[in-house]
Amino acid sequence: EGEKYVLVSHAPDSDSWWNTIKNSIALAGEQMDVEVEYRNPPTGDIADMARIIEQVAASGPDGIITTLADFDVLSGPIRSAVDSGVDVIIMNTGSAEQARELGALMYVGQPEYDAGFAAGQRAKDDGITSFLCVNHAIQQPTLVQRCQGFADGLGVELGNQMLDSGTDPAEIKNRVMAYLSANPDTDAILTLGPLSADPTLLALDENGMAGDIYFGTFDLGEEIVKGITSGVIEWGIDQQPFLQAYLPVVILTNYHRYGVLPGNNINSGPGFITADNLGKIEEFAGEYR
Amino acid sequence: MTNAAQPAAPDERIKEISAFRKALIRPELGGIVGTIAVFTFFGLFAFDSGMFNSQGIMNWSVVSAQFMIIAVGACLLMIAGEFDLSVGSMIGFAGMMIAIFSITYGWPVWLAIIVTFVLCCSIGALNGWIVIRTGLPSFIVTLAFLFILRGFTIFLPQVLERKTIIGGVSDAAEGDWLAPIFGGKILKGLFTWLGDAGVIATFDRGTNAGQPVVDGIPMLIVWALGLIVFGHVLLTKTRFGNWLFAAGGDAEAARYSGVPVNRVKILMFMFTAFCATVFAVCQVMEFGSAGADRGLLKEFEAIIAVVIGGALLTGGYGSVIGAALGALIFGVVQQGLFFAGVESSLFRVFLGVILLGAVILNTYIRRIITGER
Amino acid sequence: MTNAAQPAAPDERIKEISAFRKALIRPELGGIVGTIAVFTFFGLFAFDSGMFNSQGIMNWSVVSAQFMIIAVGACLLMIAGEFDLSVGSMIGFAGMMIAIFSITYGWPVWLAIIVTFVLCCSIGALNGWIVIRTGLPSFIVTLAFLFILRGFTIFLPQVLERKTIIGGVSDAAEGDWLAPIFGGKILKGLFTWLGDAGVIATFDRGTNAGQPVVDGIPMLIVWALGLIVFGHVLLTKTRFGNWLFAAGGDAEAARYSGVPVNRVKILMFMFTAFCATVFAVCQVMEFGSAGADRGLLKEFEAIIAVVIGGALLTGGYGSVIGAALGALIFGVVQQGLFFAGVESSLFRVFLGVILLGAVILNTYIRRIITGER
Amino acid sequence: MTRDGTFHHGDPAAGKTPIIEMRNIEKHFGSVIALAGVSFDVRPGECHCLLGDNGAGKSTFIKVMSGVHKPTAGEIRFEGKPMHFEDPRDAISAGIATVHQHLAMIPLMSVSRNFFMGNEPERKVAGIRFFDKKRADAVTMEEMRKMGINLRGPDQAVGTLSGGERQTVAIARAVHFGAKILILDEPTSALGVRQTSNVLATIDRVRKQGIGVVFISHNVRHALAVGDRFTVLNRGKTLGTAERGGITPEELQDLMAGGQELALLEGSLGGTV
Amino acid sequence: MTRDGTFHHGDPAAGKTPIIEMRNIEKHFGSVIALAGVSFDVRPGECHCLLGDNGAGKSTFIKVMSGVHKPTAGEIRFEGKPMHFEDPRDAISAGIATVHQHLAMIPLMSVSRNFFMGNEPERKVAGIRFFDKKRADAVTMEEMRKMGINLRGPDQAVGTLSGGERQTVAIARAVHFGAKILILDEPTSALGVRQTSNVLATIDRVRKQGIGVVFISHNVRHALAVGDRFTVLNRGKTLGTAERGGITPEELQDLMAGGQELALLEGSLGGTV
Ligand SMILES: Nc1ncnc2c1ncn2[C@@H]1O[C@H](COP(=O)(O)OP(=O)(O)OP(=O)(O)O)[C@@H](O)[C@H]1O
Ligand SMILES: Nc1ncnc2c1ncn2[C@@H]1O[C@H](COP(=O)(O)OP(=O)(O)OP(=O)(O)O)[C@@H](O)[C@H]1O
Ligand SMILES: [Mg+2]
Ligand SMILES: [Mg+2]
Repeated sequence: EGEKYVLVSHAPDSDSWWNTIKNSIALAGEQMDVEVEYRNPPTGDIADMARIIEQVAASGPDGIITTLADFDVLSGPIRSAVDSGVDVIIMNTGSAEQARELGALMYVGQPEYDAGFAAGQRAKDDGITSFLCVNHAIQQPTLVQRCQGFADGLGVELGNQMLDSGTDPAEIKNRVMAYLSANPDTDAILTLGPLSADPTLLALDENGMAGDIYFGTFDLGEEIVKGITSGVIEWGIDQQPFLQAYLPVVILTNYHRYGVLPGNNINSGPGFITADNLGKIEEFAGEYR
Repeated sequence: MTNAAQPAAPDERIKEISAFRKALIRPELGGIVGTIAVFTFFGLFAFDSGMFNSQGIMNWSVVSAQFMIIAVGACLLMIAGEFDLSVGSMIGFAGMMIAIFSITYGWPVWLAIIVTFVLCCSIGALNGWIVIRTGLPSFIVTLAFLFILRGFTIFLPQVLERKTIIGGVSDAAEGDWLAPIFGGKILKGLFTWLGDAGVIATFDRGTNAGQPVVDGIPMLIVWALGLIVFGHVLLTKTRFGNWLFAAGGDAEAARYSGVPVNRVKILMFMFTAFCATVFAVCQVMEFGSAGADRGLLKEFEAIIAVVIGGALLTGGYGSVIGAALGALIFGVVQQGLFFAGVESSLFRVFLGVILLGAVILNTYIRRIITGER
Repeated sequence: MTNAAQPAAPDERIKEISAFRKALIRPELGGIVGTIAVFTFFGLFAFDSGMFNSQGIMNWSVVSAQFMIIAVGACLLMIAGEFDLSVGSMIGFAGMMIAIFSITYGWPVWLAIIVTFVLCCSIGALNGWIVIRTGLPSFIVTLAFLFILRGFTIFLPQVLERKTIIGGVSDAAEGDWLAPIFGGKILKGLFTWLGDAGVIATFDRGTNAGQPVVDGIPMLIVWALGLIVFGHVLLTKTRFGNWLFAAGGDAEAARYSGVPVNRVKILMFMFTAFCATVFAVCQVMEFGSAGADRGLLKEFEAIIAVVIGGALLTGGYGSVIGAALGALIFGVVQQGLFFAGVESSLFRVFLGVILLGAVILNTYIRRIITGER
Repeated sequence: MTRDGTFHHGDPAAGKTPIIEMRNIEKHFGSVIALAGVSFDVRPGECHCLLGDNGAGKSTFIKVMSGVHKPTAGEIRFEGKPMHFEDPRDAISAGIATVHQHLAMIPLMSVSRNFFMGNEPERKVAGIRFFDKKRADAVTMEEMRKMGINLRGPDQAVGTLSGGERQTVAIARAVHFGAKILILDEPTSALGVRQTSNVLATIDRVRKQGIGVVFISHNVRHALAVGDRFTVLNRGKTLGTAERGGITPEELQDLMAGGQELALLEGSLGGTV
Repeated sequence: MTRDGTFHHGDPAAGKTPIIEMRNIEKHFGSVIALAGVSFDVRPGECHCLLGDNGAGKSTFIKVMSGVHKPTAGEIRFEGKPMHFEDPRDAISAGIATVHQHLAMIPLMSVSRNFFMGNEPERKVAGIRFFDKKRADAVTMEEMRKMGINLRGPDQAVGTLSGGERQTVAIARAVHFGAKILILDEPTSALGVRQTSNVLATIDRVRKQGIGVVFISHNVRHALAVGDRFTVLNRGKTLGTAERGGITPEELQDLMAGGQELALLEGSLGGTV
């Protein structure tokens, strides 16, 4: 009773997608009656994240749930956490192999590059040959991997099809519009989360390309769900962040209390959400979905 | 002796300066030259990219107008000898407060907007008060508020709504009397007419087919122009404007001459906060949502625009028109790079180079024309 | 007349100041008081959180050492009257260049490190040269380089390797003679002995089972201490140190007295770049990879540490020891907030409040003790 | 050196009640005691000279008078009533105009903006009050011409004037606005021969209008040329006040030097420096 | 007023070759012509006074001499050889020490650090050269005592000194390092009686050591007390050089005022201001 688990992510604190993680870990903490904490490097600097993991290990929790945004940087701190007796579960980014290599209990999540690659293949099947990837945090490796994966899935060069959009919605909107009017033969748009998807929706609305251009996005949010419903967005890639945070807490608690542990890694995604399989998603988008 | 007056004699020690050159000696000059240079450049290299059709013009106008709104505040504050690094966080904070008041607490939108204005201006005043009372540099004080306000912007929605983006403000603002003043468009009729008349293009596909591609002037632009006119008149045509120059030029000397320096500076911190709030309200009304990451790095963009516009970072010199031109240059360059199809990851490199180029050009032109060197 | 000397008489117009109070009048004072305050605070509120076990101590020591490395550079530059906003981008850029040289181009790691040092110091010199030549404020010039360097840090790996993280430097550095000077650890024997003696905890499972949780002092800390000693001696014990104070106190007056102000300033820009590169190399060697996101906002953290440490933002006053204490305070507070279990989204709020508190405390203590007010 | 000038030196000031009276003013800066009890008054129409060595506390004293510093102890009576100046604005609106020793002008601002700083003339247009630039420019040009300085234009930045010209602008401004008391802190120290005689003439003219002038100087000759009374400060204390005619230049100079022996050069300077 | 002092004024300087010779120096700042062809020389052991009204160009001229400004036209010969000063460091190492009118000291730095700024004494420890603080402190205290100023300690910040005390530090510094030529730009304008006589005595002492002194002043009396030759600048041009004894104070003052009519006050000031 009262075990302490800490979740460490690589996201800067402005990234709204991680909100779902915070909510679900809190929910899991409440349900399992354990103490949970969420930690992240304020600017998204992964080297700072390594320090946070070291710090968490020093504070002696029962378990650490962490993303593995850069194996080189994080493997050291995670390994010494494991060695000093803290159980670790890798979530979100990373892979099953890497988790095993570090001595983590398991991996829950969806590798970013692979998800991008799958989306690219899907788009290729839909006849897409060129695209615009709206990247709102270009300095973050995981987001670049999504664009890169998508390009590789399509079988085209990424080149300058990735747009450094910044985080200001008006600028995102206007840059997307500028890009599209300068490159009118763009087939598809890929956004990497609600942050870039919401203004992009408005941009398409304004230049009249809404519903006309092939639009896919990572992750969910209120506006994205509306977009999918109205048919502007073709699909959203859902990696079900809820599970990525909720399951590790539940698994760790039960492991510590009763010694039970699932034998396999868990893939929480990728799942393609389309207008056909919305449902509950609408209700909880941005909160638990 | 009651009269020591001597007739004014022409000074043989001054070389002649032509009237034209004299007319050019003004802080706006660099901005004017820069504007011409930028438009020439993109006119040559991105003319057929759509940058100068009606939609393209609207595109960079909106971005520039955003910069202008915060640049006016930053400019007056900088002339008064201080600066404010919390502008960006203030934008995020103000937007979030409107969303929280109107969505979480369900207040009518007009009330949410007014309360937010009062709140943010108070925070601006607090900023100024701390700077005045402690004598600390405004860099440090407002840096602290950069963190504090951003922290609250992340923390509050998280606690209250369990999200970091609060949406639905558009729906709540439906029928509100104050919201359209920030989020609406004007001259819609004119643009529809222009579209029908074929002067501006109309959409030929999608949901808006047949409507003009530009359907009105966003209030954002109106606010930008309004603030520029207000700031310009305040600075150059009123007693208060003289106090601004004096407070920034030499606060001690101004104080000794009876200028209420403290009041002037605090008011300018409040005005900067006001401008940031205008920015935030326009944004929230246009996009219908507030996010914890809004306004990141905006403080730098404001300072850049002001400096490109010819103001001195150390205070006491500058012009609102210059700052507005600086904002225009900055906006046009930023959007123009996309129209011109510059490799996206090189974007920041270009931005830095152009910033540096603009400021150096500015300084040199001023020196050449004033004959300083 | 050859001798106008008069015997030194005690001045009746000076009230007595105790020798103790006199000894306290030094720029480090605020830093010393702050350090005591911070340790007292966390000693009371986070003592049993693991913050003061060997692993915890190492944790905040390493973070503080990081801050110290860049704070020393920023401190000397600030005393010389300039500042550098490109430190953070320089860290990212330097790390990326090492990775590119050693991985993409396959150079030996020592060569990559040396070339990177040369490259970064040249960029620092360029920064300084532009500031000196154009007379622009360093705020603007280095802001431009903030964008430019970050842009290259994103662009280069993107073009060369199609990723924004380049890994594998650890493997490449295996057996290199220069790499351990940045990424290694010293006193390993001592710590093994301490672990065996049970003074510090040991790992209880895994490949390292039985070894001490802290197995040596990272070179990062050694570099930090080395740079502090170097900076302190340079500033207070050499002719060059006097020139630093002079250049920052009043560049014109210094120049008139024959101080080579331009050279001093450019050298300090280079030293700041050197410190940023040390930071980057230590980081790359420790973690084995370089990413485009490294060093974000580090320029502010450096400036904050220096200002907490009692230096004047306007130049001419400050101390390296103070800056180091400022870095220690900043590091302990940042990590301590985690140990104390502060809600993560409130982290920035605390950071801002503590920054403001520290600086105000600092100023007031100085005033009280010097009797300025 | 003549000891009595060609001026009519107003009525002997003794008969009039002082405009301002300062009693036992003390001012401490932390551990430094800058003023240790100084009493001083100014009567209408007189020029009261404040003399003293470097660091005697002259500037500190007149800063107390002009509201820049609050006295640590002591009493200020203005026109008979006790008075507390919270800041320079209060003193200015009470009618005390000051030209400070160093902080006179703002270099980046134009002459006319500097001239009217804190006292800008206004003009109503549609109910809104605007800065009346036209009037400000005209007045500035006129006043500067009176002081013998030909500006290139009212828009010329003060930073482009020479030190002496700046000092003259500051004095012209104070004279223009000086209501009851005009304080000049070493106005002539940076001035050339011509400007100096202009300033001294201006002091005389102002005094004749019934304004009380406080004139600080190191130069005994300047002081004696226009002063009606002379107060000497030494190390924060007053050594007493002398009436015009009641003291010789040599005595005055000895007082200023605090009675200490001067360097041997003295002889060659003919007694007064 | 005595026209001839009690000093021995060195040999008549005419016989010696000048240390520095400036010929037809011109200096333009943008559209302002500050110097329009000035010639000037300094011989060893003489005090050459440079006089002139505000804005005459005195400071600009000596800035050219001390390497701060490069002349727009004209020739500088130092000890017979043509010389180009790239910056003040060159001039200082050639042996020209200057006390500038305004920018003398750095307020935040201690007196002894200011005193040795740019000329720090060094001491080798283990092959590394360190700033010899002990010597710097001792020398500073000694030199300041010689000038009649008692410091609280060598670590006292210059910002806590009064204006006159600062000026004295600057002069003491220049005297201490002045190798061949010592330039003083209005050193006495902010000084009280005692400090002034100290400075004048110092000039005399320095001159006796064979150093050439350039002394700028507005004060005819100060100039006449120590000067051997007098050059008057007016509006960027020189009005000629007079030898000691070849000119009366009244003539000198007329020259300085540029021959223009002085304000009426003149009479009361006994001819010299
Ligand atoms: N703000 C201050 N803080 C500390 N000490 C001060 C301050 N202002 C003045 N002093 C000290 O008070 C004393 C008197 O200074 P003040 O400027 O009044 O002299 P003064 O008579 O005007 O001299 P001068 O003729 O050189 O202008 C000096 O010792 C000075 O150092
Ligand atoms: N850097 C500069 N830029 C432009 N004009 C200058 C500059 N320096 C000096 N001047 C001008 O040159 C002229 C001579 O100035 P200078 O300072 O040499 O006079 P001065 O004889 O020293 O006067 P003062 O007795 O008031 O000190 C003045 O008109 C001044 O405005
Ligand atoms: Mg004074
Ligand atoms: Mg001068």
